[in-house]
Amino acid sequence: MSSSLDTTEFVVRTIATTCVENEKYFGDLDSVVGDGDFGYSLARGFEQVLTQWDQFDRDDSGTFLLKVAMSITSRIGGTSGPIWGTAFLRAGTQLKGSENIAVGDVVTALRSSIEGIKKRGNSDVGDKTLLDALAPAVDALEQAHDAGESVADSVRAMATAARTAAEHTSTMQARRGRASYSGERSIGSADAGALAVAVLAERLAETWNSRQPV
Amino acid sequence: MSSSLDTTEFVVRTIATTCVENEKYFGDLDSVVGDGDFGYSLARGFEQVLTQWDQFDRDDSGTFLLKVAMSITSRIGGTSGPIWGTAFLRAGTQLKGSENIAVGDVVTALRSSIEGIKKRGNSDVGDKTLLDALAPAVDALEQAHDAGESVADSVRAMATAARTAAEHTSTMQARRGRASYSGERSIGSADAGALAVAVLAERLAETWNSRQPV
Amino acid sequence: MKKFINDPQQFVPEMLKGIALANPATLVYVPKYNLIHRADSPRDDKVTIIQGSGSGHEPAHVMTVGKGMLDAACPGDIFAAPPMDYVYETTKLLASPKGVLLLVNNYTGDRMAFDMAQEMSEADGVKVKTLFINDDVSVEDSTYTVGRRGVAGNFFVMKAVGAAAETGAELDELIRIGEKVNSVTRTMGIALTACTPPSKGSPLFDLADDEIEIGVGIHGEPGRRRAKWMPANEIIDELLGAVVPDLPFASGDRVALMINGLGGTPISELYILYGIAHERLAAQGITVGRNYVGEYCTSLDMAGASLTLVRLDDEIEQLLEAPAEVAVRIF
Amino acid sequence: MKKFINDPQQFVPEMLKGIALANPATLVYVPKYNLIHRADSPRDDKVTIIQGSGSGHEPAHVMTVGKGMLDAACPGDIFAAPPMDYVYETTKLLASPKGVLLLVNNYTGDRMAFDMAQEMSEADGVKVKTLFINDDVSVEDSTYTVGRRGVAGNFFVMKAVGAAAETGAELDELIRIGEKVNSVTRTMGIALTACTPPSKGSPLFDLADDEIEIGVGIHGEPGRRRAKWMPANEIIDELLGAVVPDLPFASGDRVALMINGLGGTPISELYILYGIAHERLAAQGITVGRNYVGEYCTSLDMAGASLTLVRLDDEIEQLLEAPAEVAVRIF
Ligand SMILES: Nc1ncnc2c1ncn2[C@@H]1O[C@H](COP(=O)(O)OP(=O)(O)O)[C@@H](O)[C@H]1O
Ligand SMILES: Nc1ncnc2c1ncn2[C@@H]1O[C@H](COP(=O)(O)OP(=O)(O)O)[C@@H](O)[C@H]1O
Ligand SMILES: [Mg+2]
Ligand SMILES: [Mg+2]
Ligand SMILES: [Mg+2]
Ligand SMILES: [Mg+2]
Repeated sequence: MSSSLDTTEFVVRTIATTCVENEKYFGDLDSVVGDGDFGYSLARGFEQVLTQWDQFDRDDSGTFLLKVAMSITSRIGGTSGPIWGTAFLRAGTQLKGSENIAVGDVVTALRSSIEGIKKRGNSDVGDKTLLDALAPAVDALEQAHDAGESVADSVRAMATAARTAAEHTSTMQARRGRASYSGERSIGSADAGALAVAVLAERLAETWNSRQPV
Repeated sequence: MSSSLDTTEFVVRTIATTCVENEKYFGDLDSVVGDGDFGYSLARGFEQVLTQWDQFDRDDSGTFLLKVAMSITSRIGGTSGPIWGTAFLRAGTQLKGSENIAVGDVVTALRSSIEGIKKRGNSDVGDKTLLDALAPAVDALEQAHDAGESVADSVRAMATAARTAAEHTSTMQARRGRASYSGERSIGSADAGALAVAVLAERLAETWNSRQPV
Repeated sequence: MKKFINDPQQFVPEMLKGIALANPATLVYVPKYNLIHRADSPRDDKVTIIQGSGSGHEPAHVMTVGKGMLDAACPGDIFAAPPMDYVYETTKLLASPKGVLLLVNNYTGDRMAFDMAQEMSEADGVKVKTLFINDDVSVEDSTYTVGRRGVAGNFFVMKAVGAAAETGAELDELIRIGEKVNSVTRTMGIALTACTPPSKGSPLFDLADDEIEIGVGIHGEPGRRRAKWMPANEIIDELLGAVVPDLPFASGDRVALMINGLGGTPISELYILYGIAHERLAAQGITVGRNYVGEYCTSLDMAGASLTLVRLDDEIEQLLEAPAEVAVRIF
Repeated sequence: MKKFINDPQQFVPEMLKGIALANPATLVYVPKYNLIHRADSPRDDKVTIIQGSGSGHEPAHVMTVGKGMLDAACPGDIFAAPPMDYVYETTKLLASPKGVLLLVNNYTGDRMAFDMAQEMSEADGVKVKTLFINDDVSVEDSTYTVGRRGVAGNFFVMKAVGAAAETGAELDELIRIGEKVNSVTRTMGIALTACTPPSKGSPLFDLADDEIEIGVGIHGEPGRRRAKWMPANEIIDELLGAVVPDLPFASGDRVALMINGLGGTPISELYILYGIAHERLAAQGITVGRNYVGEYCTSLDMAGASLTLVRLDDEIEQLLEAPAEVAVRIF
């Protein structure tokens, strides 16, 4: 159903433009205990996604996401390339062939992304990575939807959970990624990837009603 | 006459200690349009003079000055090594064998130093070097003495002339030495070597009466 | 930020182009994959050696492509591991029937990109093995970290396998040699200043005028601890105090000693450090058999240095001695 | 000031000691005269080549002592020409019956020290000639200045006479070659930051965050003018705009192109500059026959670079191509 594809395009475009706009902010976040390239990597990668936008296959949402994943993998380096590429790849694979995507399908797809990231990164919730924002965010999305809230309100709930969880990572000690080298010195600042997830979810929540509801 | 040698020793020691004490100041002066090593060079050289102090031949004032010249030449590099070495060499040669040194002899010796510097540096009064303080200072010393002033007052007159002339170099454009590379940008700051001559002459004038008059 | 750049986004491509223009007869540049490779690679009679890693560590690794060293380097952006595609395409393009050896400094992003590329290349039928380098003693190796980082010591692994590959050694033999060299190589670094990534435009972290960072990473990651500036003698004591007991190096050992500049430190200061380290080691009965003083693996314009020790044996020493002709020419 | 030093006064001796410890078989260090000389010098069948100059320009010249280059270097303190005694004693110690060639960068202090030392050595019966190097186009040569400065282009003179001396060339022949190379060599430099001499402890001059100094000297002397920061393309235009018309270099010329780092600039940026310069020259019909990218003549930790062009002919090119084994080892 084309309205599913529209929504997928809206979500990806929002992610892409938000990453491009936040290049400096994300980079500064990664400077605290990282190497400062996180914003640059995402911005260059999603810039390319936007450039290639019209050429992506649009058979269905899943196929579209797979093409986005390939574009990301071909341009984003660092840790983020494989991590974000895997996330889109898994979501795409999960949704491939589905015509009519419900919130439950999205939750399943995102859970698949999370599993992919864990495997790719040899990491888990609790290691102070973007997983620590993404996992609770997906849980919140599911709960809100199950409680009968509208899609827009469910996305809002997801954003709120992402923000809370992302901020909470500042109390954690990093056990994966570059920040883990800093040991105890990683405590006190939030994880760049987790905060990026919060920013993206918030942007989706803010702009959700500016478009046709699913 | 040992009182001549005493005076010579007093003068050299005053020069040496003043150069060591002003290492930083002289270096900063040479940073403006130079390379900042003037203070370091003089300080290391005169430090060595003070270390070797007791070993210098003391047959007469001239011999003593020649030994000081050799010590300087063996340790001071840059432009200052040859320039200051030549100055002491010429003065020593001039005074060698003299037992009883009058102010007139000192003027002759200093004039010989000035000629030596000019030859060694291929430079002249007006090129914005230490010559622009030294030459008028020696003239003032001679005039004051000829006018019947005491040695102490003559030295005071020399110091005053050196200071005035040194400050005046800030209006000049450098035509010799490293400062000449700066062309017109050398105008506006006084020459480091000229100011050093003024500082040394002033210190001599200030301390002159603290010792046995000649 | 004052650098010799036009556009931060063109930093890496313009640098690679410069390298290629300076070495027209020996190197080929493939802009699409940030790839610099030897003009005579791949060869049927030689394992192809490829190293990736982020940019900003020059001369590592793009300037160490050449006879006796790497066949190719396909760096990512500044401090970012190459996209997996670059590694995969490079591997495909330069595959030799004798195989491909991927040299990887042990970082999360690099590991993932090379793992994925290896899997994909193997699916294409290419014989590929990967060797991870992790010489940095400043990071503890535990299940709660991603393990030690690969830093300037990667030079010795690269040099040894490069020399062996030139003589026709098989892929498994190169793995053996590389692992052996890596296992006897230890490094630690100290930063005097932070580096400034071109796209960030300001220093990556703040170091006060009297502060230094001990155990710093080559991406400006914080190290073991921050300390007050100390004289060169004490710096060497800090570095040797961490590096020597780690292997441990012991009296009677013959070692290679590298003092590596991090980009903004002049070679005069590196030789001051070298002299102190050489004498301290001699006092412990450790003989410096080979020495390396200069820039091997930098962190952009960071003022700082690292010290690497390699325990030598006849095999390693011979491989380090073998001639190499690399793209970066100093004299 | 954060540097790897113990004591500013020991900067030069400790560096020289490090160099000597790193090259025990090939170099000899005589602390009394800051002297580093080849272990196999002097030789009866080879003119001895000695270069002085102040310290702070490393690798020039103490790290360029070796086969095919210098026989000895006897530097002064940081940025200070050596005391005359150092030059005189070095000349005496290393005198060859074929003569001694003194290479001198054209500065007042250096000229005087070497002139005096030459006079004294000649009085001792040593055959000595002196060659002045003055490749810096940023300084006007007039009766009102001391003439142009010797900067990074001194490398080419040193390399050419070093190669010729190794083949047994006579002193007069070396003078001819050196003067010829100097006459076709032109350099100009740009500073992004000031350098910090160890004994001063603070930057030698003030450059604002967006300012650069065009035509800077290698002792941090001010240059032609101060300008706002500009992109690498424009920097190269400035440098070529001064260097090319000066000789002039013209369409059809074959040149050596050197991009020399001033101490605090990473080699990545130098290759960016190289690529731009190479292409700009090609567009003017000037072919880069040989290239040199790296640090040859620095100014302590100054961030900056200089560009040197040498017009090649067969003789010069062959001498530049000849092998040399110098103390500074990068790979
Ligand atoms: N092993 C991992 N698994 C999942 N996410 C990770 C892992 N390591 C790092 N991350 C995430 O990636 C972010 C950093 O990305 P990036 O700057 O591209 O990595 P780097 O520069 O360290 O290679 C971190 O803030 C964290 O959220
Ligand atoms: N040709 C010259 N003749 C006489 N004095 C000179 C000459 N050139 C420079 N000087 C003096 O020397 C001073 C600088 O000394 P120094 O710092 O040792 O020289 P540099 O570092 O330029 O070799 C100048 O301030 C000037 O007074
Ligand atoms: Mg990062
Ligand atoms: Mg000076
Ligand atoms: Mg990175
Ligand atoms: Mg000087």
